[in-house]
Amino acid sequence: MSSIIGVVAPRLLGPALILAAAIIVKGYADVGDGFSAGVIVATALALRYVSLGWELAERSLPVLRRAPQVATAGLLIALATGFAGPLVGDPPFTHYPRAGESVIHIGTLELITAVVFDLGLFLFVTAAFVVLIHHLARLAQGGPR
Amino acid sequence: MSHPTPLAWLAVVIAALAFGACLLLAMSGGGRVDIPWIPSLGIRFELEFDGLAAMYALLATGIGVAVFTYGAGYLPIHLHHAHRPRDDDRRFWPWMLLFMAAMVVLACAQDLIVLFVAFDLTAVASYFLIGFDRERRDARGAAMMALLVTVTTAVLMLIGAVLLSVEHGTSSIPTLIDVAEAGPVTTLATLLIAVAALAKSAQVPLHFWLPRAMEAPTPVSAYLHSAAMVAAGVLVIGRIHPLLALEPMVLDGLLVIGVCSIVIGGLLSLAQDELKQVLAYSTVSQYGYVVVLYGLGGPVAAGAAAFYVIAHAIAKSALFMTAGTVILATDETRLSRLGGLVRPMPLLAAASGAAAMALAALPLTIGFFKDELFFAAATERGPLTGIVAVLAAALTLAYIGRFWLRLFAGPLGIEPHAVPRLLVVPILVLGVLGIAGGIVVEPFARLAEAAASVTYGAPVAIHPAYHLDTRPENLMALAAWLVGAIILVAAPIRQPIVTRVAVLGGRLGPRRWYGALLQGLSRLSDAIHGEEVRDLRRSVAAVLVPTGVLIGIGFLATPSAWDYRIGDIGREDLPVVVLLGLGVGAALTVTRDPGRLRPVLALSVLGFALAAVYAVMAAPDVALVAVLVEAVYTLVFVAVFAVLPLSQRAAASAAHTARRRRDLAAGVIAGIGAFITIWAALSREPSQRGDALELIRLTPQAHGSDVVTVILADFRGLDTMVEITVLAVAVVGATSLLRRGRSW
Amino acid sequence: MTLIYALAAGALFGIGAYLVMRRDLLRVVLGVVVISQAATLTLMASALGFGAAPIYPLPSGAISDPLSQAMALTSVVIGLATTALLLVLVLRVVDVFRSQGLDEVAEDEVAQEATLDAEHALGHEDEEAAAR
Amino acid sequence: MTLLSLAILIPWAAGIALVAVDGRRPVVGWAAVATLGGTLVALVALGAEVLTHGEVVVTTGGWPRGVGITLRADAAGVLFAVLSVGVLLAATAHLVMGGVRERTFPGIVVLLAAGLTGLFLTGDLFNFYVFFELAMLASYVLATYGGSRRSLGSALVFTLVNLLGTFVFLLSVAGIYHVTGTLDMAAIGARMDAVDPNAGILIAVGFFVAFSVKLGLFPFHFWLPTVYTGARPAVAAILAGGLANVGAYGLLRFGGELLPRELDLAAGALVVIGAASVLYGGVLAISRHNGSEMLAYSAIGQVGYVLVAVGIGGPVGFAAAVMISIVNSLNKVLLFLTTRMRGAIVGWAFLLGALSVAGVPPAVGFVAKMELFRAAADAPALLVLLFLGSAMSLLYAFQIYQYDFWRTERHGPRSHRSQLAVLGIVAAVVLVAGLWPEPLVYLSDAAARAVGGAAVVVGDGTVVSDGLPAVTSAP
Repeated sequence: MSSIIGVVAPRLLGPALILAAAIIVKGYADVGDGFSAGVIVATALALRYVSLGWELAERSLPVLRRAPQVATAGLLIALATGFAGPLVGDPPFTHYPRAGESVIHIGTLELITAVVFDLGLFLFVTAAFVVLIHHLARLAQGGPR
Repeated sequence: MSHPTPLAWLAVVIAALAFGACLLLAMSGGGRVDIPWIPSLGIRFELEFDGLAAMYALLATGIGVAVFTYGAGYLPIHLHHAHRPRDDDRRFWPWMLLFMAAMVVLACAQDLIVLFVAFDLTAVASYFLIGFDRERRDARGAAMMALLVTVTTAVLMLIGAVLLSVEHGTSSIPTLIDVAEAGPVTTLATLLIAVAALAKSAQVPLHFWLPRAMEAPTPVSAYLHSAAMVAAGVLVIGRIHPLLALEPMVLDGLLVIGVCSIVIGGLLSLAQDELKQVLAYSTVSQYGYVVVLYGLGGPVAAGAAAFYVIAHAIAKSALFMTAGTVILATDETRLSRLGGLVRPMPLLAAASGAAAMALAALPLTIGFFKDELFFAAATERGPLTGIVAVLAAALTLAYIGRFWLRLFAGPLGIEPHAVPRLLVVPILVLGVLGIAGGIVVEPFARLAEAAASVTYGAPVAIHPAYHLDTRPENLMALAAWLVGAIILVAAPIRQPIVTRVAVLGGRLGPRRWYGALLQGLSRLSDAIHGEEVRDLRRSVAAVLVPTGVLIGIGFLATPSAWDYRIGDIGREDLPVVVLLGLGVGAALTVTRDPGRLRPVLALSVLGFALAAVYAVMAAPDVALVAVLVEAVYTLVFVAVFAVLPLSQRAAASAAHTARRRRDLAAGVIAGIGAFITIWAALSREPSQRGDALELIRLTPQAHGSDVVTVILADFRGLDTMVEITVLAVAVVGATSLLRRGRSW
Repeated sequence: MTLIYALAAGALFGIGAYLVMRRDLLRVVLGVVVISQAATLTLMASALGFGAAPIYPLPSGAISDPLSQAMALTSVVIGLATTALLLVLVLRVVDVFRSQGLDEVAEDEVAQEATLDAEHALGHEDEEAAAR
Repeated sequence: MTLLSLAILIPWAAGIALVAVDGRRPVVGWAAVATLGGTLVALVALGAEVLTHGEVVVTTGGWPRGVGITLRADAAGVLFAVLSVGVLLAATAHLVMGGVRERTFPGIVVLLAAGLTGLFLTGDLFNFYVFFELAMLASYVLATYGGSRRSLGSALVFTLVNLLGTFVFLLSVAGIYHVTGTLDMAAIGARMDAVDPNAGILIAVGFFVAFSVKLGLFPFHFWLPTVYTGARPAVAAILAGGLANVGAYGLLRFGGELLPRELDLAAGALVVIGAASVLYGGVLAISRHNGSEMLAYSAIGQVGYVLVAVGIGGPVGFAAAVMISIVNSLNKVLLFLTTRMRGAIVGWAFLLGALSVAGVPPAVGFVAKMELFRAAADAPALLVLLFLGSAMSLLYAFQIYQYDFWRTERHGPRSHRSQLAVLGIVAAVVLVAGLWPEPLVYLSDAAARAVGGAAVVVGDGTVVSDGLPAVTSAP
């Protein structure tokens, strides 16, 4: 069982990222949002922690170390998207283009600010879970306090 | 050592200025201040320097000048004796001044709320003054008692004031007097105010704080407990007397309480050995006179009451100061050890003799007239009150005679040391004033008349004078002196009786009840607290069970259409039913299984079953997230629980079983409560179409197709933003718990 | 179905409540998870309509209520956040108290309360007595 | 509208930024104080706008009401927001001056402010819930600070009990949504009349329990004494003076605006529970031997008054409830901050607080007591209760004053001058509000009107007032 995880887990990250990208890109059109995308990526990462141990998992992916900053950035991006409206006299959480205005499409990706919001959400959720997993893994696997 | 401090002089100067200002105001016919204070409630800061205000303000400031001067000399010695620094008087003079100011405002207040504020301010100031020797346990206790009794009863005054203002739409006293008519609310309200006033004036049965308050330094007693604090009570009665008079029963009540106070105060005064205690009980008794007079009602009594307050204030503060001087000079507080001081301290003896004579109502003192007016008012009511009045006057003569004679007559008890002149001069001034009032009574009578006119609500005229005839007042005075002299002389018979009364009072008296009440409260508090700490603090059930009970009550007690629906269960619902059953079953195993891993797995069965339910309910978004979240839960719990050892304690004890049963019961109650609430809500359909339809309709305008996603990111994006902030806080909290806030 | 949903949610709430009251702290965390599931289920059940998924193009028949789904989603995430915090808190308590029972924590509390109280009790009671 | 957005955005954005940096650095602490100050300014400006031009309403995304989330600033919401943020500001400043020891404290406290402002300024039920959770989570984290065994243990119970409370709340939210089909508070208020009272009352019980737990009403208070005594003084001040407002506000908002009929039905029960709380808290506070514990029980007793006032209802009752909440907040901040301080002014501050708790002039407490008497003027039994309550509060407050301050001076080095200054400012507010109570009375009245003014509903449940756009059906 654990050997299966050991083999599969490190290889899950790629597909998970692609899945997440798909979920965000198709945006409003179908099931799933930034949150689910984030959790999917985070779960894949969590499996790496389980299989490799926290130290190895982090050494193999140094970018993880940036998780707290990414989380903060994600939150601030989402918040900025939400409160951009009041800057130009619109209510908070006004998304642009506004209701009824036409939208530029790039494939299925619609260029609307809601997507930016979703992206911030995704970044935050992924990173926040990573931080949480990092700490729990250290604790469970006896990392230095 | 005995030089007054600059602060003391400053206080004296301020008092003198205040007295001068009051005198000017009184002579110029008064003045008024009327500014909006709490307009939303129609409360105005309304002060008027009318007759009543003039009298009490002059007393408060005038006696204040004398007492402050005395205190300027007294306090340095007092502090020196207690080995305290001289500048500790900064804890004294500000409070004295605040007290005086509050007293003047109280005298002038024309609004019940303002009256209450000033009334309470005097109580707060008195707390600090009585507890001035705060290193002494008894002084602190006495201060606390005075505060508790007077402030607690003052709450009644506030209640009364509010009741009156709600009933009549105003709290302005003159307006109230105009509009109020007899009625249950008015009676109750005035009664409450009267109780507060009586407690402040140390009337039976709430008198017990006053003798204890003698722990205060003497200037405090001389000021607060003769002319200021205790006078505040009768001042209030005098102020709202027309309202009290609406209901004759209230006046009769005053009469009874006043008589009780006279008798009990008088008898107990005779029983005391400590100088200041004699005077304290005498104050109880003396204010009983005033209360009796207010209880009698009518113009004569109103005049007499006002005059009585003046005469008593002058005499009593002089006597208190005498006691203080004697105590400082001899370091002795007991009458039985003292005596014969007339030779070493002739001036003091003379001055206090004058004051004592005034209090005892002997001719050629202002006191004579107070009793003359008192007798006149009493006989007006009937023979019974007349007899009581004579007995009261006799008692006064007896105890004050005992006090003075024991101090100054007879063989020398203790040789006094020399005292600064400041400790004698103020007494002398007041003694002279007492005699002067006995010769030229006019100014005092006018003052009293003006005050009484306010109390009575119509002009009052009093004519105190010496009449060498056999009018009832004179005969009564003679009788009083005679009886008083007999009581004074018959010490061997008198003393056992009054001692027994005192012992009985100590055993059954209100102070005992008061103490028992406090102790009982304290014990009750400790008992409940112990219970709470032992059993309830950690118990979550303590929240769930009351909730369940409330829901039960709500369920049973509400009028209802009893519209609980079972709902249709079609064939297509079967998967949902099965899945829900599976989930609940899995959850149930969690409760039974003592292990670690299996409960976690059972939990994930529950989670995935519910996710499947959501999928069947056509909620793909929820199902997706539920699956993901469930995966996270399972992962985390497995990882974390695996490294934790099982609880070591064996789980077989009887207490454990009982506990388990209790938890089970609480869980069942919580479950049933939740079930009823949810069922009740789900059984009702909304009265209007839901906003959801509008959300669905507008989704294309938000450039989307999945309504749920659009809601999360657009319509209700704010919710989502808060939600992820919640997650952020949770993560931050976790890092702060695990790594002291280090984020990585 | 109304009754079924209510029964299931009520049962989950009761089970969760029972678990929360257990002395084993880790079971307490599981209890909170169960209760949060009960809440989510209730939110889903409180939907005003059941039918097809609310995704355009809409079918002609009944449509499931999207608002209750959105609420359920939010509450799932919040439940996750609170559970995470609670779990960490429990881990800390287990670490600090060297015990996994709420009882031990409570006993500790009683003992601390007693020492804290003893410091002042005498002086305080004397002070109270003075006021009588 | 901009002010409304700003009031929510300032603490939110700053809070996110602040949790990411090391809060033990003084500059971060001061940034938190500045943020709270800025929020307070925005709120006060918003309040001025509300008082002069009426309530400010904005719907997120500019969608119709019921589709977007309604944010709404009315007198009640802004008043409570100002109060809570003010309390947080004072306590945070106090703590920052003494030196912050936890990295995350400034950020968390600012996020708490964001949660509180949000929940006071929202007009949407579910949005209220999420902001509520934000505030609660921040307070759970706050409660764990200190790191001692005692504070950890108490934080655990605090978290557990309040979690249960919020879940119960959530169940009621679901119930409300099902029976009214909307989450907009004003619309709920209008539509609840058509709902069978039996369902309504059960839902109302859920809300009541959630807010009672927050307030620490008897018998939902068991978590409270340990937490208030275990936490650091500033944190206790934040919990008692800031967070507890949620309970009071919730009772008023939900009772007055959302569920007025249920409030009417349950009025008697509320009064009884409130009375029990007053007596229980009062009795237990007597004979407690340390200041924090006395304050904790006193808090239980004092919130009983809020409930009694809400139970009495009507403009006068609500105004009294608002007033008591305000006064409670001020008292608790003042008194909790004094618990571990030394210096001459500390005794004075405690004295003022004690007078205020006991309802003795010149401290502001007496105004609240007077309002309460006004509300209860028709009910002699309540007057007796209030009398007993205030007698007990005088007793316990002065017992501690006498033991802790009057008997001896506190020994040891004097507290930091700037901390004393914070204390002095709070004390001055308590005193000035007592000497000139008009603003407070006026604001309480305005707030009471705001929560008491539910939409008018005619027979068939059609909304005729409050400007809610008519609900049109889907195509």
